[in-house]
Amino acid sequence: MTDSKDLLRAPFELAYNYKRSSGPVMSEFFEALGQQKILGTKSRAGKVFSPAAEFDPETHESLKEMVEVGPGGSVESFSWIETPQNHHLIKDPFAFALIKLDGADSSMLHMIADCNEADLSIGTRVTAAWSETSDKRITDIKFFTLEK
Amino acid sequence: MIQAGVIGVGQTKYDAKRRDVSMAGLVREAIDNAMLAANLEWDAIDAVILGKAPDMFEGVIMPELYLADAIGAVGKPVLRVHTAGSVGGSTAVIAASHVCSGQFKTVLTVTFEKQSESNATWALSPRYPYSPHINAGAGGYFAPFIREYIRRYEAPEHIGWKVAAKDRQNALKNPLAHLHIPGIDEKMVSDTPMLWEPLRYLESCPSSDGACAMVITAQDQVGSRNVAWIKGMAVRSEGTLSAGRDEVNPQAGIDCAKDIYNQAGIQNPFNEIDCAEIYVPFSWYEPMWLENLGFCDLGEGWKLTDKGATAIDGELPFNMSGGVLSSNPIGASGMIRFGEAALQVMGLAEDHQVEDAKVAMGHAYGGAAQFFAMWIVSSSLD
Amino acid sequence: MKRVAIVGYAQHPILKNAGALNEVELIMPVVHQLFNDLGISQKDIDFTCSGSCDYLQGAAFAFVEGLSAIQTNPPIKESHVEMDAAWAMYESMLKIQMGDAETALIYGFGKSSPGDLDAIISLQMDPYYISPLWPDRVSLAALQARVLLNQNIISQEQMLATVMEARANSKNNKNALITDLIDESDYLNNPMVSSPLNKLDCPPISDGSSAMIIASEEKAYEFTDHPIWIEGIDHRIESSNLGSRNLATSNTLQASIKQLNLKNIKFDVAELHTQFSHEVPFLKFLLNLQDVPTNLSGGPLVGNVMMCAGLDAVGKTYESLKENQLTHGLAHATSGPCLQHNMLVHLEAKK
Amino acid sequence: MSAEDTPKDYSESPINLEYFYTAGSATTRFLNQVKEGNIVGQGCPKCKAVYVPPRGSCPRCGVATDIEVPLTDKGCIESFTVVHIPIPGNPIVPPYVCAMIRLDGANISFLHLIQDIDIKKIRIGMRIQAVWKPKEEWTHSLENIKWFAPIDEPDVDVATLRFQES
Repeated sequence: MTDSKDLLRAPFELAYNYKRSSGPVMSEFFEALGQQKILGTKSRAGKVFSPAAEFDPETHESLKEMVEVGPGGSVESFSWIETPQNHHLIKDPFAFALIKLDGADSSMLHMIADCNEADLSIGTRVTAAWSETSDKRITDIKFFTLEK
Repeated sequence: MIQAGVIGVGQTKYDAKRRDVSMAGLVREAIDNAMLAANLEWDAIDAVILGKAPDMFEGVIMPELYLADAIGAVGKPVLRVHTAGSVGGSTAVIAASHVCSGQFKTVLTVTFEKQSESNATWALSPRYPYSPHINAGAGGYFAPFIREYIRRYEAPEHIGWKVAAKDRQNALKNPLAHLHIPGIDEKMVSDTPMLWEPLRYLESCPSSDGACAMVITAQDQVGSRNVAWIKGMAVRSEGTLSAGRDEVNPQAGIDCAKDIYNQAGIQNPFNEIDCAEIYVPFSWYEPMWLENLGFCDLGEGWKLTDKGATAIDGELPFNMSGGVLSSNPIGASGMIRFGEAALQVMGLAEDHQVEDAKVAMGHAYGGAAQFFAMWIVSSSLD
Repeated sequence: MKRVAIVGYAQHPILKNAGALNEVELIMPVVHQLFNDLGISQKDIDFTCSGSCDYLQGAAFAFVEGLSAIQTNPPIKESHVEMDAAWAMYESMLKIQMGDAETALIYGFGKSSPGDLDAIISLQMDPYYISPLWPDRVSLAALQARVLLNQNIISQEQMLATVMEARANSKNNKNALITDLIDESDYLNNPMVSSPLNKLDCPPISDGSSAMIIASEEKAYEFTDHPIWIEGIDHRIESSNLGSRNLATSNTLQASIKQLNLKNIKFDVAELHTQFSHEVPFLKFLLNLQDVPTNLSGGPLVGNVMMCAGLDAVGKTYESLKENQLTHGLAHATSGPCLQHNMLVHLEAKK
Repeated sequence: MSAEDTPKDYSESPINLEYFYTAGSATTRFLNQVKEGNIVGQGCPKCKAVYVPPRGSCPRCGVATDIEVPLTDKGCIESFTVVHIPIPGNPIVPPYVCAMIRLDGANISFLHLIQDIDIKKIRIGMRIQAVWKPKEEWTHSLENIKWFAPIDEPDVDVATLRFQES
């Protein structure tokens, strides 16, 4: 085995600005984010998935009926990051969390910030904090914060 | 071995950009069409087999994880196949293997590529440091093999134009095809700019978004349904940079064809196969594959093309659907070949149906013309 | 159903960085070791199937490069899954059961050192709703750990015991990457990566490869008088949406347990594809393995080669049964975040 | 509506992954030689085929190619294509010739450029030799060879290039 000094080692990048088309259901969800509204889709059995899912995991049916949910909700689970890594969107301590929005049966994976780890537990009430600009992407919700 | 058959083929409209759907929506469009054709409900599906080419195309890694809900797989087995360009075909073989193994009654298989999410040339060209960047695109890689075929058998220049015109004329009979070019003929092809000699612009395949799905079931489940029986199926691979390899007439293609003819009891493929959907992404590969697949002797392939044998009303119609030259979502292209062959023997090919086609062949190749997947389907069991 | 047996398994030493080895140099040693162990060559192999993920190394077609390690003259029946090599084993088993092959060579390889594994795992998620938030692999796993701790399905003591046991068991696996023991204070003073998971709860970034040979019933007896049979095998996937899954259980594992009627089998040993410490007590609870020796190889916590760790779980179970004349072994392979896609393999050494 | 006003039917999702590539030992040995202006292939101990550039194995035999085989920078064109479209990130101006180069003593070909020739005169079997960049620009890459240029020697019958196991 050649020892490490002989090794040829060089960095390279795999980068592309992908062009995502969302389709009818998700386009409606992202449009609503533009008006600071969060939508879910409702199955024939009345189950509501938010963010708006295109398909029901159990019945496999495609979901079309839209309902508004949130903006508040309760924490189903969370993981607290004291020192965020370079590709994390938030640079101060924050949490990834599963948040069940009011009116939804499934929970949304997003982030919680502007709080301390001790403030969070399963069941804590949080609400959406909107980013200043809206480019109709999931990041239009900047993160969730503790409900006052 | 348990006999398996195709009871449903579903496709999407192929296009440069399917911006009307998400990735899940594109895949589901083909699946819904296949389930409708098979007249089945979701609980009849025992497993789902997904196939696609490099994940760099869409920037979604191991997409069976994200697509589990869309492909109706939650709670069921899922396998994701990737064998480069032949993946559409090899996925069909692996899906059928699920049934032939006796472990599954009915399986759903789907392949796709949504190439408009990025750019085909970018996604296919490696960016390793230290290696020279002389990658002039897929056409630039295969053009030297085509040049050698032309030299070897003194094939006239117009053969490539003839194949490109013929496949695009067939595409006008297939509403799902990506390229519909009214008035396409050899002159229009030869007038387009040269890309990689001898290949001109209209002699090379487009970059497409699209998906293709099939429902494959065991003999005892078919009932009274219209079915394409799988009489022979096989895959073969040979090394990329292997000394002694003939890229013009790869041994893996020869062996794979012999294997499926043997399984299907075919002695003379030219006479016993009614029509074929063959993976021709660059025009000249039609004559080259005619020889590689044993439809004729070496050096005779271009003559068969020249005398119109592979036209839709010829002795051995090739690519009645318009072929890869008319639609090429790389991950799905192989399965489109396999599915279109099934539609022919099920009599469901509508405007591009070959009259009373009984035995048809699907074929796919990938990598540096080194990965092959093929099958023979028939309208009858015996 | 045609029975299929495992007749050979080989693992490359798990490396922190396999820099000096390209795909060919990583795969060839384990394949040749198997051929030498069994006295055969590629000509005796009817079907070859590999598992790998190009994105790990950042190169489209890294698996095509890897194929150069295999003799493909004359051309071979070969395929590839962009998944853990445990699913390449599954595909190969189907080929044998349908009569298209009597023997199959399976191999997997993975290098996590070249890239940023956390970013790569983010890209396995829903590209519209989740990947743009760049959740790292530890945070995703931690979401499940917290649910399990909160519902007292597992405890922090069990997580500590799992890490200590894994380090102790690493001595059983000459290929393990991490072998140093840890004690309670090391664990409790270790900084959180994403609570409730600290660095010791997580697997090391690893490079490596593994290979396995399986054979039909008749063929197996040509290699050994004591084949280890794949007595039962079942795999299923859950929803991609973590928010619509019940993270306190595993619907797929429950379904597989029923399908393989594992309830009334007394397992002698188990190897689980558990990348994080909380997953061991969780799966031992679900699979009723309370007093069954588990992860004697140390498991992924002492060496976690992506795209191989699932095949390794099967391989290590096979080795345990063979070397200690045991009868029933349970292997588990997984794929995706929070154990989204699970495979259970019941291995049996019939007398 | 100008192009910008049309509502975009997609949203941008930038993905940027950084990697470290490490050349394997076979590749490193080859590139260390290329850095010094030498081309050294690697031979298969079983069938004696010589691979350049080497990947460390002979796919014919499934064994490591561990025999160093120094080669000249002369050879012939096994086949070629005249390319009329640019290479992304490469300054070369179309049309240019991209050829399968078969070095004397090697048993596989590799793609490289042909220049210093009237494109109409290019043909299969032509004898060619490497044109190197100035020594001080040499790095660990076959790009040290700018291109291959024709040399005045009789053409080769490429049918004779097909490797036969002796």
